[in-house]
Amino acid sequence: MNKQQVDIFPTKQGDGRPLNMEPAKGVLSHLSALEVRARSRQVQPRQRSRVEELRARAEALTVQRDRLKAEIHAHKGIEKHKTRLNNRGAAAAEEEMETEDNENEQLLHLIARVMDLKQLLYAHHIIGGYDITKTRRGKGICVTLSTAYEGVYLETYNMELDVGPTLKISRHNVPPFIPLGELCEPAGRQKDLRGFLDPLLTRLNAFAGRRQQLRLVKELHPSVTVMESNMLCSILVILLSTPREKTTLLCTLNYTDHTRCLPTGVHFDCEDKKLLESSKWKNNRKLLMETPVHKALGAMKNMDCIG
Amino acid sequence: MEDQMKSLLRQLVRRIPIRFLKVTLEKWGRLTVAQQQNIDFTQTKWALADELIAYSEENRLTLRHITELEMIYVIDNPNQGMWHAFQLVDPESDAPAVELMQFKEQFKSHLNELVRNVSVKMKKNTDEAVWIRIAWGDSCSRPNNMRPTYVVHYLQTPYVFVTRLTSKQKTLLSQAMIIATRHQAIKDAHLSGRNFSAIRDLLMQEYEQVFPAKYPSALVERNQIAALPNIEREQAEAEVNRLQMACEAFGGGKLPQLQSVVYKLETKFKDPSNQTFTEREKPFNCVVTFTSKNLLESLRHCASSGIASTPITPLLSSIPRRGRNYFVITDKVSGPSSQINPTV
Amino acid sequence: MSLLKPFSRRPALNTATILLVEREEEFQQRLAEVLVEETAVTLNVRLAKSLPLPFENQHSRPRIDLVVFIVNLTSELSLQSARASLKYLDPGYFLGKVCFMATNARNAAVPQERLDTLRGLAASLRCTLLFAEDQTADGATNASERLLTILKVAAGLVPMTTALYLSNLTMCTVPSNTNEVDFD
Amino acid sequence: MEAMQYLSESPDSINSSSNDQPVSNRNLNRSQRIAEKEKRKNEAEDPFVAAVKYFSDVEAGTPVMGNDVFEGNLVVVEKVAYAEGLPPDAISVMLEFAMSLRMGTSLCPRVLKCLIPATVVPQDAVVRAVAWLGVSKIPISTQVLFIKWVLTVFDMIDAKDQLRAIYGFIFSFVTEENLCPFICHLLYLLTTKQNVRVFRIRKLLDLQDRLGKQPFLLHLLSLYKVFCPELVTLSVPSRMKRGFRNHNSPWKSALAFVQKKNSAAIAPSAGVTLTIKDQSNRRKRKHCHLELPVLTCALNKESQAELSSNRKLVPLAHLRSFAELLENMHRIELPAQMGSLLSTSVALHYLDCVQEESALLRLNFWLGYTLREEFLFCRDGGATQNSDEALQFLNRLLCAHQFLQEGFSSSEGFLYKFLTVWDGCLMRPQILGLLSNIPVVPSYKMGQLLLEPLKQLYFTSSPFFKCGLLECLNGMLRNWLTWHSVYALEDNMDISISSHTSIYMTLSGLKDSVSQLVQFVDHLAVVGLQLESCHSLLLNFILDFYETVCDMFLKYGLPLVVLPSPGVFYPALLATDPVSVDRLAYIMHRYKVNLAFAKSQLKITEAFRISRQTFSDFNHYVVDMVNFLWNAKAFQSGVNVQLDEGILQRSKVPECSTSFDLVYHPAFMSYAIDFHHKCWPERKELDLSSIKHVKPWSWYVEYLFSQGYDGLELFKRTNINRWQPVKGDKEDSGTMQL
Repeated sequence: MNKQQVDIFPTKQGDGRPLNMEPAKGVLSHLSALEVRARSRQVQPRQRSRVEELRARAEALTVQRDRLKAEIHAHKGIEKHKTRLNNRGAAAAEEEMETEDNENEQLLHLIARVMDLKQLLYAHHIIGGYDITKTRRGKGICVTLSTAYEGVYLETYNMELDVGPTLKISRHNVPPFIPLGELCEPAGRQKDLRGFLDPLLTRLNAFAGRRQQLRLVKELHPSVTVMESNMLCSILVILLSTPREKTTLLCTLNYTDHTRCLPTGVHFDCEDKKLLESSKWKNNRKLLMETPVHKALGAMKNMDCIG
Repeated sequence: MEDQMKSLLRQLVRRIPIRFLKVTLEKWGRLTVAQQQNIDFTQTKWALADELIAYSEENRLTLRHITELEMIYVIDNPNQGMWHAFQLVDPESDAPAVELMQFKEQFKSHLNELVRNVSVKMKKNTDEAVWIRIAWGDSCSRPNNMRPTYVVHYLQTPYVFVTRLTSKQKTLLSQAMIIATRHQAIKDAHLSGRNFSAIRDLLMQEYEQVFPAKYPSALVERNQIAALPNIEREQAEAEVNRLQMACEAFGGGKLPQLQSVVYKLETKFKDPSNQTFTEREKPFNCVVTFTSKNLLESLRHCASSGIASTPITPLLSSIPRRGRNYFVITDKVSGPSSQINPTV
Repeated sequence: MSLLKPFSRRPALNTATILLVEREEEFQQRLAEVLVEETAVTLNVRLAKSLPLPFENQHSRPRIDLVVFIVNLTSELSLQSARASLKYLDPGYFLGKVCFMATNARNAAVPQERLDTLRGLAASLRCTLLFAEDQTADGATNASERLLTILKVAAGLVPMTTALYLSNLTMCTVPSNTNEVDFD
Repeated sequence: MEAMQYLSESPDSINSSSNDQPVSNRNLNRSQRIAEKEKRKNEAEDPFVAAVKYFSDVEAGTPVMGNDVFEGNLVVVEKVAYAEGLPPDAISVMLEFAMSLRMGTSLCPRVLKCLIPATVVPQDAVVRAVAWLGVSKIPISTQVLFIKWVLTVFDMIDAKDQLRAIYGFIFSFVTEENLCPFICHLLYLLTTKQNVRVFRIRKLLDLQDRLGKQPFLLHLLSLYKVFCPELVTLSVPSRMKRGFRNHNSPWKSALAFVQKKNSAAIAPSAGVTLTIKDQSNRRKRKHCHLELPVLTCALNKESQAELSSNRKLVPLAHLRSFAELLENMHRIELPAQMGSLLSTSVALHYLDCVQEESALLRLNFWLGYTLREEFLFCRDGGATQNSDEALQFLNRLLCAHQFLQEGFSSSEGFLYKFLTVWDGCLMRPQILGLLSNIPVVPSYKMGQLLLEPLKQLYFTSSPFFKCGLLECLNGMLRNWLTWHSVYALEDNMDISISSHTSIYMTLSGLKDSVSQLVQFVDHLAVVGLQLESCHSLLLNFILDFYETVCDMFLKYGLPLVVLPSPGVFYPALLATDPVSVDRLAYIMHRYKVNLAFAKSQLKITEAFRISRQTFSDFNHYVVDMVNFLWNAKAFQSGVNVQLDEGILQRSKVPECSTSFDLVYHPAFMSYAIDFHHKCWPERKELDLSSIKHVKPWSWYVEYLFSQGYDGLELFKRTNINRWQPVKGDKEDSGTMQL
């Protein structure tokens, strides 16, 4: 404790300098320092508690193992039951014979049924059914619409609907330029959920597709410059350069049909009109009309119509 | 004209903080590199403005260039002044087909029909947003560039964001807007605030929303506490539920920085202890305002930490759900419970 | 309504269990993390928002030696919920196995009355009232240290003392505000 | 009057943006080109001087519009001002120019904005300007701006005496609605005791009726109350919302810049920003007033020399040595911020010997307010409480306390409040340090103010806190006793504990307080040892305390002897470390001496009656101690410790009752063994009992003393009188009879 030798009292001759002494040094602050050190020493031997962690982990694992075992057992039971049902056909008469563990039978029945239903639901997903969850104790449902383009999954949109006398959208995260209202309006009145969801899904898919195309154009064709586009991706103006004629031409694609991801109108602009008259560019227009734009551009590049 | 430009430039210099001034000028790119270098940013705004004026005279810059500078600054820091949101309704059939070029010239021409002496400047931002700067004048006076109105619109979306708009100009603007965007009407969205991006994100739904789903959402994992072996939360699952509900109501992740909500109560005064008020026939009017740095996040925290009871009352949850921060609450004719009416 | 009982279960060897009840659930977590660093005894921390505790994990729950109500003085609710939770405790706990911990006592937003109410509550129940600096790390460490001191006694790990004895020494008292007059 | 007609002509707008006429903007460009030129050629012939000259003798009524010369000059001045600040004379010139409205009101704000003092602001300039406030027609906004400026540079004004002289005049502006807050602030800084007058108070009060309880009024009033409590009757709320705002915004950045630039020359505290008055913008600047302003009034030595010649008062800041202080004692001028007094020893010296208590009143007022606001009612819930400012501040305060060797009453009051909400860790060394400096607390208050909170903290905290608290209480006791021995007046036992907190207390009162304190600590000690199972560090602090207690009579002349209770005595006696035992022995020795002295006194006067009980207790202790250490008759007297034989038997020690003594005492065992080796190096097997024989025993005891256990030696000398080699290990303890 040599710290307490620090002089507690100031130099008595009054020099104008601010007092430069640390009164808090000394026994009291030294004690605090000691306390801190003691604490740090105490925290050090962490091993013991580490061991505990491991023990806890082991505990958890054993529990899990037991549960799995139980499940396996149940499965076995069900399989047995199923086979028995099958080879026994619908001979319900003998069922009374088996007096032993009757309620067990019931249980197995139920389990089997649940599993069948689960599988059904899964199948339903596979074939593109909607993924619907009940909310607010059945007063509402939540629909999940996942979009995809060329086998790539894109954004997922959700919607919460009130299933009252009429369908009502309570909330959603569908982008604002998709006219939800007018889609919901007719279907909502005669609670035709599919009639509402199907067109919506197609629109969303189309939109996602168009946006994906735009993205692909940007990254696959650096030579092509995108002059104009909009949020809905309903219009796309791109600048093409022709290597042979050494001119540039402006290509405008209109997607007026928002349910499709192919353009409804393609229009070229170029100073020398006869180039546009050429059959090659007629083909190009056709190509652009029928194939997704990034693919079309790829094809055109191969035919080196464009650079 | 000349000195209008000067005063505008002076005003700009006064408005823009020194630290932004440099970058803004660079973006503007109307000054030569040399000029930009020997600007001394330590001197007073006053002297600085003089210097800039001198340069712009050397470079023969006109008012339009200065307005350009202003737009650049405003687009980069939009969070100043009150922004109000409006909603376009009943689109025409060809509304979705509207594209920038035609919108531009339609809007300008219509506005010019309505008022002479108005100068409009449009600029499309990288995020598809169309920024419109309108300097209003009237039949006799030249456009006043000192107090321009700013309008932001995303084509094909029904939302329009406006700042610095007088009621007189409002009618004119909405006229032009309706026609240019092929809609039949425009109405107030009852959403306003200083933070532009917050308002935009709220209406355009550019924030993470959470929906009930079969599969455990990310929330649960995200909010798992680092489980030390011998710390046990007694009411853990209740907590998770609260959080789920809160996030469903207000959204997950970072939320738009909405800063205030106003409830205008026009309900009957009910208090057994106070007869005189309770007997009154006409509703008891009062205004309740919530303010916070980030209101939605604080509300969410209130709900998730159980300070506010769950399920969350529609009074709160309909702020994000309906994207508005001004509500009028009136008594339902049947039943005492108060409801929200989108009146006004 | 299930009372929480101090002696419902047999104590485990060289273990102590503390229950932290806090409405805001902010400070308790940090406290718990510091508390479990204690290595001399095996320490279990249970966190709750309020009482009663859910019936489900009654079996997994060890015997609780000390119940701590953390009251954030800046919120009236916090105090109220603590008060409401009290009635789910077996009277046995009030023989030195309950204590209150107040946070934010030095905050300007705290009305004097609330602090007095809390004091009154603690005093009327013969409980200890600790104050804690929840904002700083040191504050948390110190708070946990003090809780530990009480807990060890309450769990019977300190020879020659009992919870009742200690609480008699540290029991909160309501000051008659004579000091208000001569120091203001 | 010319000013008037120009009023009408020029639009009154702040930044003189009167450039809607082509004329003016032409001259603006020109002006700005002039500026350019200024920048280029670096003062061949100083244009600044010229500019200032221009402003000094520009005659009234010169037009502003299209006046290039004027514009140019102003730009020059502004440049200098914002670059390195204006010298005093320039300040006075410009101020005069602006306030006299020689060229219309429109310029006034612009000029004011550029009045950035480089070193100091001459007082007379300010006084003149204030005078102008009275006469000329300055728009109210400008007046406000001016007052704000004065507040901002207040501490750079070289002297305040003349300002104080026109206190009344300044006060007259209070009635002006818009000026009121700022005037109040200014008055607050200027007020001295003699300024407090009934009619002023009345004025303020009816203002308060008009404007409601405005914080600025409250603050001024509360300051008046501090000076003359008998005049101000209104009750000031214990917590005021917020003090005066900080008005330095227009100058802040520039001022800071300039000061940073020539901080080498002087270090003026940035105006009022450091005093207690800027509660409002604390959200931005935490602990704004915790950092003590450097005691300075922006004067460098040589200028001070000539100034002090023509001025009466000497700012405290100028005194460098105690000697200077002494010769200027009669004409000290206090700084605006009492806080700065804490930071220099001269100031503290001054405080120590000054008689008129206004300084102390102000200091206490400021201190109490600061402590309360910063540590009891924090805005941020104390998140930043451990910040260095806070620690620095408390350390300073602590220094001041220890320098004056007494506490301020305000800090005492603060401590009592703080203890009730303390977590026992926050700034522990500082708080305990301050606590040990509080003056004697009358015993009827002590329990509640001090002991209860401390008790609750003590028993729930770590042993280190326990030690700290004991140390603190020990210090407290020592201070009290010292005060007593200093202030005690023999004639009537009436002592004034400290000159500042004027508590008058009779000797009996003091004795009550002290004995209450000692008993309290004794209780803490006993239970503490029990809880911490005789923590040896704790034990040492306890013995520290008793080393103070046992000498109260002889050292400090307080006729009071309090013995430790068995709960302390026996743990110490049976401690496992020899030091504790030794210290106990020393303490018992001192008790013996004190009691002996008391007895001798008793023969002279009846004043110091020590109760019979004390003597008998002491005797029991001594007997036991001797029996334990020397006579190997542990646990036999059985007065304080009854030990049932069975237990002793169970310890399986052969004839345990007789074997325990200095040899077998756990604390000394090692010495015994060591001694044994030294004594009989040839012996293989260890036989400690052989030490107990007469001769080796005496050697052994001597050996122990030689190891530096003076306590034991002293104890032996005073308490063990007879030493009979014949009867072996039978010694008689020198007990005391009454």
